[in-house]
Amino acid sequence: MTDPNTLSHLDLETPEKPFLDANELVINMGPQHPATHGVLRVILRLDGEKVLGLECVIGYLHRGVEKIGENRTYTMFNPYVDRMDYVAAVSNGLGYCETVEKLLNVEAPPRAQYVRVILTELNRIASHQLWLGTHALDIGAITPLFYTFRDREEILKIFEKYCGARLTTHAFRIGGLQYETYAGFEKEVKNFLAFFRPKIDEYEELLTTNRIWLERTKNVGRISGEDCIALGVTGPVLRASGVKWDVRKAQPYANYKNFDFDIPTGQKGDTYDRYLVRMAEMRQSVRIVEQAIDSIPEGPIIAKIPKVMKPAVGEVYHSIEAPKGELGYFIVSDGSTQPYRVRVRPPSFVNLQALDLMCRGQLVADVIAVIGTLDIVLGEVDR
Amino acid sequence: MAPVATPFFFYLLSGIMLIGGVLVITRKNPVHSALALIVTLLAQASIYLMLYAPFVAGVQIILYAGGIMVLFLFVIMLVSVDRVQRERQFNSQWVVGIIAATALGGLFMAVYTKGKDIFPEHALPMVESDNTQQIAMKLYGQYMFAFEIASLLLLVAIIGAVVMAKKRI
Amino acid sequence: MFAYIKSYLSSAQTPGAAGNMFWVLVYILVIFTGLAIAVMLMTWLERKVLAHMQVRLGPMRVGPHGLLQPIADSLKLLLKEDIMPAEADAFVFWIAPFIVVLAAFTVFVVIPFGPTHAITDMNIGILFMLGVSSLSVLGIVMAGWASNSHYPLIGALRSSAQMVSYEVAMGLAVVSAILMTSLNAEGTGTLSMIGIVQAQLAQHEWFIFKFFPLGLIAFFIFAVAMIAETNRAPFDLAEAESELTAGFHTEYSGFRWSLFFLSEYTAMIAVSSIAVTLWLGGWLRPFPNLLSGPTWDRAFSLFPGIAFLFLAAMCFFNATRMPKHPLFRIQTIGLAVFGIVLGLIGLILFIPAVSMRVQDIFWFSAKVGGFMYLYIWYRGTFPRYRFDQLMQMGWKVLLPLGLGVLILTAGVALLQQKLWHP
Amino acid sequence: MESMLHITTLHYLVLGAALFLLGVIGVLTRRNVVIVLMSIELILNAVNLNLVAFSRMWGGLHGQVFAIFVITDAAAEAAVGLGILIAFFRNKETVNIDEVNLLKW
Repeated sequence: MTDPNTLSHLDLETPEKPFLDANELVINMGPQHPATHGVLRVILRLDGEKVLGLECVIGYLHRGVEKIGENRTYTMFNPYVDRMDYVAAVSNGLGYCETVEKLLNVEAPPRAQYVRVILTELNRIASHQLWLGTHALDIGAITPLFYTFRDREEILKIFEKYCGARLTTHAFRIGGLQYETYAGFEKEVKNFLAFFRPKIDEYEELLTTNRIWLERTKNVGRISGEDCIALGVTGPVLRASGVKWDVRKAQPYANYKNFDFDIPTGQKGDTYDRYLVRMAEMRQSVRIVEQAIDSIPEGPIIAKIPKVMKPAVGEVYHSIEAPKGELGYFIVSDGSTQPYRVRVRPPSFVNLQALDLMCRGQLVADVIAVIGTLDIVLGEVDR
Repeated sequence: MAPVATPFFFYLLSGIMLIGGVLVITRKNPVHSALALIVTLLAQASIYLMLYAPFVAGVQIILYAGGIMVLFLFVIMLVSVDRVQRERQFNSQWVVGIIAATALGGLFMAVYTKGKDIFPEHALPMVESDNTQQIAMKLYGQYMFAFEIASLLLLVAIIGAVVMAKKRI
Repeated sequence: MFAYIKSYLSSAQTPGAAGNMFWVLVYILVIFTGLAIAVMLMTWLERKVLAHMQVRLGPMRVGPHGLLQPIADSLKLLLKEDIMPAEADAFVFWIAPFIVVLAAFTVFVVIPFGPTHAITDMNIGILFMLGVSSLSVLGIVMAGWASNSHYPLIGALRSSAQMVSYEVAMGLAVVSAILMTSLNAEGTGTLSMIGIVQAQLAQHEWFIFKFFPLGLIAFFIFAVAMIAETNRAPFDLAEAESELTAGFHTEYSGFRWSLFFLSEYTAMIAVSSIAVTLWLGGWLRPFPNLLSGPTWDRAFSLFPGIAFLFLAAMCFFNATRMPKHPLFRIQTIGLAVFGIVLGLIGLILFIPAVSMRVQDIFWFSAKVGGFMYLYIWYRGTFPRYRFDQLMQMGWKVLLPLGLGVLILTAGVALLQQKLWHP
Repeated sequence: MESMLHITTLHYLVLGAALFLLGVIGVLTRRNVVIVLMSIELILNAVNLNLVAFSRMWGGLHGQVFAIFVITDAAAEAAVGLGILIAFFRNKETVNIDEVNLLKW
């Protein structure tokens, strides 16, 4: 039998002699399982309760988003990207719009940039709230879920007032914004910030020093910074392993360089560190929104772009920091109204690769914790 | 309170015990055997109660039914039973075994028919209420040494079981 | 016949000990009906309390404030199709829930709700309780195995290992409490449940405060072990829904599932009753020795009536707060009627003859109710332990602690007998 | 008929003997180690029954104390026996006792 401890850090092949050992138990977790956050199917090979290895089977939510992109005009494809990471639809839209703007060589006007940053950061908070609630629920703390959903509701209300949708917002347009902010937008966002800041402490009170929470998350699903980089893992998972990489700082997009914020990092790369990093990120997001909301400039909200978009032949890759990691779009234009190829680099999909490495040698209960801490959204994994 | 309807309960319980015993040694599926054994053990605990041995009855339920049988079931689940069930259930010397057992039974019959006069007709009176205290006194007084040996035996058994069952120590 | 029935009423014994079979049957009927009602009430309470802890309302539709929800639930469960997996071992699958229910209910034979309010008094009462409640693990193991499915199997393995391990710590804690019963002139302890409470009365002290903090630690060990024994959060690994979907009863549905449900709650009440009997003075009212005398007896016997009147007042208050919409008229009236019923019960309880006889039951139920609330509270606040951590806690923390408490208790008891009362 | 209705020690002894025989038959004829171990439990229980019956007969408690020792012994036996069984199963992937013949000469 392969000793999980002796595996080199990137030996992700399924060990030989797969199902012969009589002490091995093969368990099919999902696609219908309460803790796989959608339709993820994980085939676990267990020795008693210890995980010897696992394999993710994905594709149950495949809708061919990339292929659809080849058959739609640039504008028509915009709403589709919201359906990938439906928890952070605004981020998806921002990434797509900025990529096409890069292809078209236009830039959104400053007012649009500010509103974009505010909405994206609010969406980051909403996404982390949903993560926190479901992650805690998986580990057995059923109460935080209701607290986070109560507070997430306030963000969704702002979205709804702004663009009429709560989940798949389609908030941005190529070149800027479709809608001017509604009257009282600034006030409501400020109210939300004042309301939300003590709530983060409330979540932390429930969990951060809870003995059982500490025991369940510390040293669970550890992954080193090198392994993260080798696997292409990004986002809070990477930062919790001690790598200070954030696309907002490393390759500033929108107007993030105007804002002052920190990149929270962890040291050990375990589930607890990832929890702390995400909690700190919520505070940083609040900080960014605070700076942005006070300085929204006046002006147009959309740049001058042609009615029929026909970008020059060429290709472009642009990535943003989505709540779950680096979300990249690679678009090839053949000069027509429709992209020749759209390729999405979804953070969940890439992060999910690390699941096997993080779970080996741990227990079944830890697999649940690790799936939760990776913060995957199956819509984005399968696209 | 004196036991009521002793013969009825005796025959009922011994019937349950014997049927249970037969099921234990004839079932193909070990889980069914274990279930039958549990029934036998519980019936036996009731017979202990009829014999004014409540403490032993309690120990029988806790240790046998609640402890040892759980261990049995645990192990039955760990070792897969599907294949074994389809195989031959009795070993090749079962004829010899039955003959030996019958001979033993004949011996018992002989002994009991010959020597049944030595048993007194009426049992001596026993006080029910302080059974536990008296057993404790015996256990920690007269049988102290045996008690210590028994605890040592259990310790050895624990270590032995761990050594046997663990893959890598 | 009538004389036979009447002859028991003035006796100071439990019907089982007095050998009066009619009253034994009556007691069995009353206790088991009461348990069924208590379990229903508990499901309602759990959903409501948990909901209020989680900023939501809980059941509100069936009856005023969802009071009739348990009835609707049980009706639904009884009408559901009873599914048995194709590859399941039919007989074992069929019998497993009954074993669990039997184990959970049989325990109540010896639980004393008052000095005479128990079905019977056994001289091995506590041993019997521990033994019978340990039988429920057999049912759980069989349910998991018979389902012939991976999740139930893992759930069954987990829960059997868990229950067997925590029984050890539990037993040690119980033994240290039983040791305390022997601190009388004759030096003879007792295993009888009624005897244990009477020892606490005789020693003028609940065992939780005895040899402070030894009694408290033993109680704490028991309180942790009993949650593990009943497979409740944070030790609900056997039915951890996020890991094993539902553990050993994943494949069960309808009536059989409801038997597991019933037995889980009954077992919770049973172990809480053990804890109350051993450490919290069972049916004794607070301060039976400090505030003794007929005046205090009278004063404390008012409590059951006051409690019911308080509940009635709550009902009336909530009835006035009901929405004034005509749709809610029936609910409002229902709540008010419920309040009137509670109030009438409260008024009956003010009759001295009645209150003197039932106040034992009231105090016992109140203490058990406190434990039930704790169960809900734990579920609302704690994440779930992992299996190895659970085992570690059982064997490496609770077991040594229990052994230490046992030895210290024995030592202190000896010292007390030798030095202070030679 | 009179002797049937008056339960004496002999009745318990006969019951014990019958249980013992069942256990012996199980040990001698079955292949499955688990069931063999259970048959041994049957034998031990038969002995216990005799001990307790004798204790009742003589009015002493020595028999009951011995019964407790036998139960202790049964626990130890079951633990070690099942441990061996697991080790055996791990090596040979069977629980049939007549396949344990490596030491047979």
